[in-house]
Amino acid sequence: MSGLVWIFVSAMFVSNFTLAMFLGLCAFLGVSGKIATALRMGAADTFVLVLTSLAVWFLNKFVLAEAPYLRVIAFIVVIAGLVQIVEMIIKKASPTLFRELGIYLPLITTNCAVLGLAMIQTNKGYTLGEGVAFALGGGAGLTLALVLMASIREEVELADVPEFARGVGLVFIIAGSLSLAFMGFAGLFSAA
Amino acid sequence: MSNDPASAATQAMPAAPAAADVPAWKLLAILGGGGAVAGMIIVSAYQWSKPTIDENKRVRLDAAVREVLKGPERCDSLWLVGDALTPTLPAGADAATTDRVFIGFRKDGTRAGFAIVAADFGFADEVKLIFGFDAEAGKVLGFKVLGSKETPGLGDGIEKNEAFVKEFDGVATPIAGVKKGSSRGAPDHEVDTITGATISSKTVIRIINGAVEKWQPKLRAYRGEGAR
Amino acid sequence: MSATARDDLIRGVWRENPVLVTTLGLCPTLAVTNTVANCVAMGLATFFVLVASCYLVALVAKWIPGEIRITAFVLIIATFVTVADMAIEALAPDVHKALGAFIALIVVNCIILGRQEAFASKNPVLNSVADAAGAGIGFMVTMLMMGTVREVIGNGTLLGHRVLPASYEPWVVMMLPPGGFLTLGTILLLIKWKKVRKPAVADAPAPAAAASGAVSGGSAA
Amino acid sequence: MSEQTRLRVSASPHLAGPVDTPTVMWSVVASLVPVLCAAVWFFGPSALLVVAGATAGAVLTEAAFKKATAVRDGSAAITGVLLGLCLPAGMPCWMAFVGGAFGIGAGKLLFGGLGQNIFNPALLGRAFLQAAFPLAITTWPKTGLPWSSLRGDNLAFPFTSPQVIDGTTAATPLGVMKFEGGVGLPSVMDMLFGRTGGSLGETCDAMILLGGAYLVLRGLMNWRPPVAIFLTVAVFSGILHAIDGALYQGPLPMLFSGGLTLGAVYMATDPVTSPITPKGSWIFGIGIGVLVVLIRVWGGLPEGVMYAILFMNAFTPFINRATQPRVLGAATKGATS
Amino acid sequence: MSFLATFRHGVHPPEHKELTSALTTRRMPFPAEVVLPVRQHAGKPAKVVVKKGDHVERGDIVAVADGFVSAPVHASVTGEVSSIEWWPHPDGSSAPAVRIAVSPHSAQIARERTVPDWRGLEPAQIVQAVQDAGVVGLGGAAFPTHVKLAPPKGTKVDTILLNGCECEPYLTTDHRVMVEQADRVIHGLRIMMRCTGAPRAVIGIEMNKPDAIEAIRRVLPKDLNVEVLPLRVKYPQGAEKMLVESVLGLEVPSGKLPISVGALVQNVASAATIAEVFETGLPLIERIVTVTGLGIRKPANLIVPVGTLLRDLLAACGGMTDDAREIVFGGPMMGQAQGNLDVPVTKGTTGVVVLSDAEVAREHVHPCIRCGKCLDACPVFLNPSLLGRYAQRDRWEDMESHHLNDCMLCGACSYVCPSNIPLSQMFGAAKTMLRRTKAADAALAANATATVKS
Repeated sequence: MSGLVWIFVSAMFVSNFTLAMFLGLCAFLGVSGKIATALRMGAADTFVLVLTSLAVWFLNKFVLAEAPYLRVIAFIVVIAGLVQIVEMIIKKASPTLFRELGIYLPLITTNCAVLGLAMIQTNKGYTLGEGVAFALGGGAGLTLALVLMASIREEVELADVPEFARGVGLVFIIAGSLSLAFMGFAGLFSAA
Repeated sequence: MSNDPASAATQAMPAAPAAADVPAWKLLAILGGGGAVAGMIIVSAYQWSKPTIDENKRVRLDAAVREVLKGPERCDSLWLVGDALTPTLPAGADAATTDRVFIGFRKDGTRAGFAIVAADFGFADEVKLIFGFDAEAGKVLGFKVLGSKETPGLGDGIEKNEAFVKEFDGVATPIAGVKKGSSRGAPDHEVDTITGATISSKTVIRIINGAVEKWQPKLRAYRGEGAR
Repeated sequence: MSATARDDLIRGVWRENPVLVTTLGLCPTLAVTNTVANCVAMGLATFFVLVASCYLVALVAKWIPGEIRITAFVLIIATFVTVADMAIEALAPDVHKALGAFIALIVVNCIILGRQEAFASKNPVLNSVADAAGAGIGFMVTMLMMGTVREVIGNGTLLGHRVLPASYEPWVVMMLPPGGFLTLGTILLLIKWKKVRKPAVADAPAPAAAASGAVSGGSAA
Repeated sequence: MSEQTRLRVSASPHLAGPVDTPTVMWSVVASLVPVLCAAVWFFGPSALLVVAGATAGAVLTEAAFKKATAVRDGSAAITGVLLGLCLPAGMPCWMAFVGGAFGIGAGKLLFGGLGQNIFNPALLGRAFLQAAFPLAITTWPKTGLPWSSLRGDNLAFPFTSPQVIDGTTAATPLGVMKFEGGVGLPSVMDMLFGRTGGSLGETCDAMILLGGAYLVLRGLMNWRPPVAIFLTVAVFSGILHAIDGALYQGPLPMLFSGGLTLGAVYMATDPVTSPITPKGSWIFGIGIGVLVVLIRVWGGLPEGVMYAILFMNAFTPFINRATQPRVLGAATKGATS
Repeated sequence: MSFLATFRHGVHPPEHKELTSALTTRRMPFPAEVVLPVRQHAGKPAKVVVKKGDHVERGDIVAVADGFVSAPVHASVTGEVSSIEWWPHPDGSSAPAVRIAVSPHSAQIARERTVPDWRGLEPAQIVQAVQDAGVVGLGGAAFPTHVKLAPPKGTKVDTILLNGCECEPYLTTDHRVMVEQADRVIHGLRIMMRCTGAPRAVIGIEMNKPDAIEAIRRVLPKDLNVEVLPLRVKYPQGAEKMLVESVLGLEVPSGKLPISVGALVQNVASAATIAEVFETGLPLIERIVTVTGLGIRKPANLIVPVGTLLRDLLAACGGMTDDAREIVFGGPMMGQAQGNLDVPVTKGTTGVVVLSDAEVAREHVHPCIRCGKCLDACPVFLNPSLLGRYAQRDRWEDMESHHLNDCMLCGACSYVCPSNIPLSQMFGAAKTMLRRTKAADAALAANATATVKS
């Protein structure tokens, strides 16, 4: 149990997907302008991450054990398929939610967080439970970073930012500062 | 300038399959054919690279074993089957999932010691190391980090700080980590931790102590080649 | 090489640099740039996958129906990535260890899919290859820039060779995740700063404007 | 008409308010003087050197990119002095300078200067130094040196490594808690009055509390975050102590060891980077308190105050949005029927 | 003191009431000229009914009310209409005004009027009489009093709140009215209670006027449910919503009037004026003005004919000191600074405060450091800091969604702001901007429908 908690906390804080592992940065830049959008994207991401984790565990266990060299291809195809299926289900089940998430869902296919999760989970040999904990933690970490960045950017919109600093450059400096702040979590729950 | 991946993605969004002019069987055939070609390329690349990769891995492990056993004449693997160690992997057991240690022999045929791979969480991520161990005397012969992501310039001293690494040569178990100069009165059990990287230092000690606790009875019970 | 192909090549290197201008392919640019050696390996691998897959896409694009275009592209990329992955593991195991999962992540590097979508699927083979090579070189240039800054300041070395005196105190932060963000942020800020300053200098019509600026500055002080 | 021309026509209100921003800033600097004196008392000339280095870094950076008037409001000086006070005595001056310059440059000027920043510039500078020079910033000087001696290689040539003065470094109370299992922890009185190892300004809690009390009584400081932090840390560590007194330190050593008082009184109350709403201030303080105990007890580092505050700084815009005051007469939830 | 009733938040500016609080009101000598703007009240301006050269006597009508939410203007002196022209108005603009040259030999005695007994009048008749007398709120806002006495259909006045707070620093007008005309205040209240049918009334007075509390308590009627409630001294206690909160413990819903919680707020001086109207038949032609401040030589509480020019008023008080810096009509918190000494006193002029150089607001603006003092000051619980930053970016819609319309421009936020940011001024401007955009949008929409129809 404590192992699962550690994996979750580690993916969320210690090795935050976005701020320490640099996964999902395109989305981080693109949809961190407004808090509401950031939250939705985070939720959608987390959902796909968990599904992917389950699928990857299944693939590793039953399909890829004999052919580890097909991992990359198998994972990317499965992820693309999963996103398509999720999209169709949401479209059927809740058209409103679909409209809100519409453009984010296909974006997730090319979100390296998802493939990154698949690869790391495989490399570390996580069990089913550990994989889900990892996916949840990673998703929560992504969402946290997204929401923090979005709220900061909404605030910075009201600041007298010098002309040359308006744009992506400052976002990276803020991300660097956030990353510095997250360094405080290093070694959390793992030290003797 | 496309700072908006959302719009890029909408453009890149695959068209719904239902609206196909091309019949579905043709799409599947193309994809299937492409997949087959891709598979063939990958498999042949795999066939070409596998021996080299395996060889690389073996050479690296072998070098590490020799290093921590301080240059034995030859080394062997010992597999843990049930609760006992055996030099040969029994038929049907999977080499990848069976626990093993290495044993080294000196020129005169006596045991140089055992080499054990162990891992645990350190400051940043998992620390994986191999250490040489004299099971009879209960002494560590030396250790080498196989993989870690400890802080560069600080925690990575467990790999790079020679003084620290050297201290493990011949230290008695269980090891105690102490601050430099503050001996607790059992010098042959003590290792000075790296200033500012106490946690990383203690991680190494914890891993070794843990592995010793797990393996020592089994190693002592091993009556194979070179036993007195 | 034809003139258009040369344009396609040069364009991607700086003017439409995939990382600095269009901010694509950020994961590797930040994740693996803490040493120059990593950058070279990652840059070469990406270059290989980019050029090879764009070449292939340009060749076969007209036979691929629109419905499965993306899937087919991803399939092509994934194949090359897998090959590159195994080649690196066989030829340079240490680099493979350092790059970790990020080699596989070349698959989702938006630069590659972007070039295929935007260019290779619609242009002749030669131009496509030139365009991909340009983007690949642009990517590598950025990687090397990042890697050089981070390794020299963060470790005092370049490609493992000591370039700063032994008494230099390395700035460890540059090797850590925050260092990646801060370095890229600084580079982007400097580029923007030059861009903002340049027209101001060029357009300054008369000394009068500067003088009035100075006066208003003085009065505000 | 002469009477008419000397009249001023301004918008209401026409009365000068009780206090202005430069007064606030310089009062904070003044309240830091006793803390600084204590630092000099305990750490000799090194204290002055390090604080001067950090202040120079902060003020010169501010002056280089902003008009000189911006320096006069005293905010850069506060950043510099506070940064200096949370560094160890043996830190080379050039590192302190780099910290000050980074804090002001990346933490403040890029956002447009005073009042616009997200992170506390002093702490951002400190976090940068911690990540850049982890060894130098955790090297605590030996105790018992003659007053006039330097406590480390303060004067190391810029960009060179400091010469390590051989022998042991002093243990900080937090280091003792973390790595020695609390064996040999100094008494609470020693912690309160600064007779322990640690950063320049964090050891003498009495002086910090004095300065804070002065500012609160003059109405120049938001008292909510420090109170929330102290209460949270006391309660949280008290509960842990009650569960296992041998494993977890009690509230008093938790409160008075390390940088908790300095951080709570002078960093968490930075108005720019902490929530503006009263409710938000409480959330902010509680968040810091929880994180401090979390990092100190289960984290990899002995001290977590800096990171806790920086993390909550990042949360501040979100907290502000979530805790807007309920406008008078606006419908409350549930009361709309 | 904390047991005293009050509202939440608010500020404590220095009061300086001691300058005039003990000075008995005296009549100012009649000036040589008065100027009567047609706009002296909130609502539609009055329509002039005299012409140049007309002879008018004190109390004669010079401009009639234009509709229900409007009030007539009466001659405050006996004299001759010298011209009708645009004249500087205390609000900073200019407005049509009737200039009357005072007859130098007139005794300035109004002619006798017959006064109906208010006890025999219907509420509607009382309302009409009050409007005819041109009575407006004397607390500063100058909202026509009769409008409030006729609450809209479906609402009921449970409590009349008589506002004797006078929370603005310096001013002592209401204070003197309560001390010197306690009977009239109660009499006016009696008329209002009858007119509105209110069963209960509370007179709220800040604790810094113990003699006023004492004076009113002495004349409290036994037959009515009326009480005096001493209130804590805090600005803006005199604002309607704050008074309702302090006295009744109720919040006036955002965007609504106090009547929505059954409260009717009237100024004590307005009550006294109503009483006077039914005693003498004279309309509102003069009022008490506190001329005070560290910048005036002889502070005084003066009975001043409406329309008296500022120049004459200052002269009557010994003139300004050498360090006088700013002249304010009304209190220093919400009053309007005057740059022209020829502006007239209007019905809403509660006082003239001449501020000295040392006490005027600082002009150098520093960046907002988000100290939060404005949040602690704002009596309606806005976030002025955030609103201010939106204002700097011209984000009016965001300001509106953060409840800008609840702002009553009391100035508490600007007063406490250590960075001297003119918050309240910015909010006033933003409100104007929003009103204009709305009006333009409405016009555009109307145009569009018109085009469609045609």
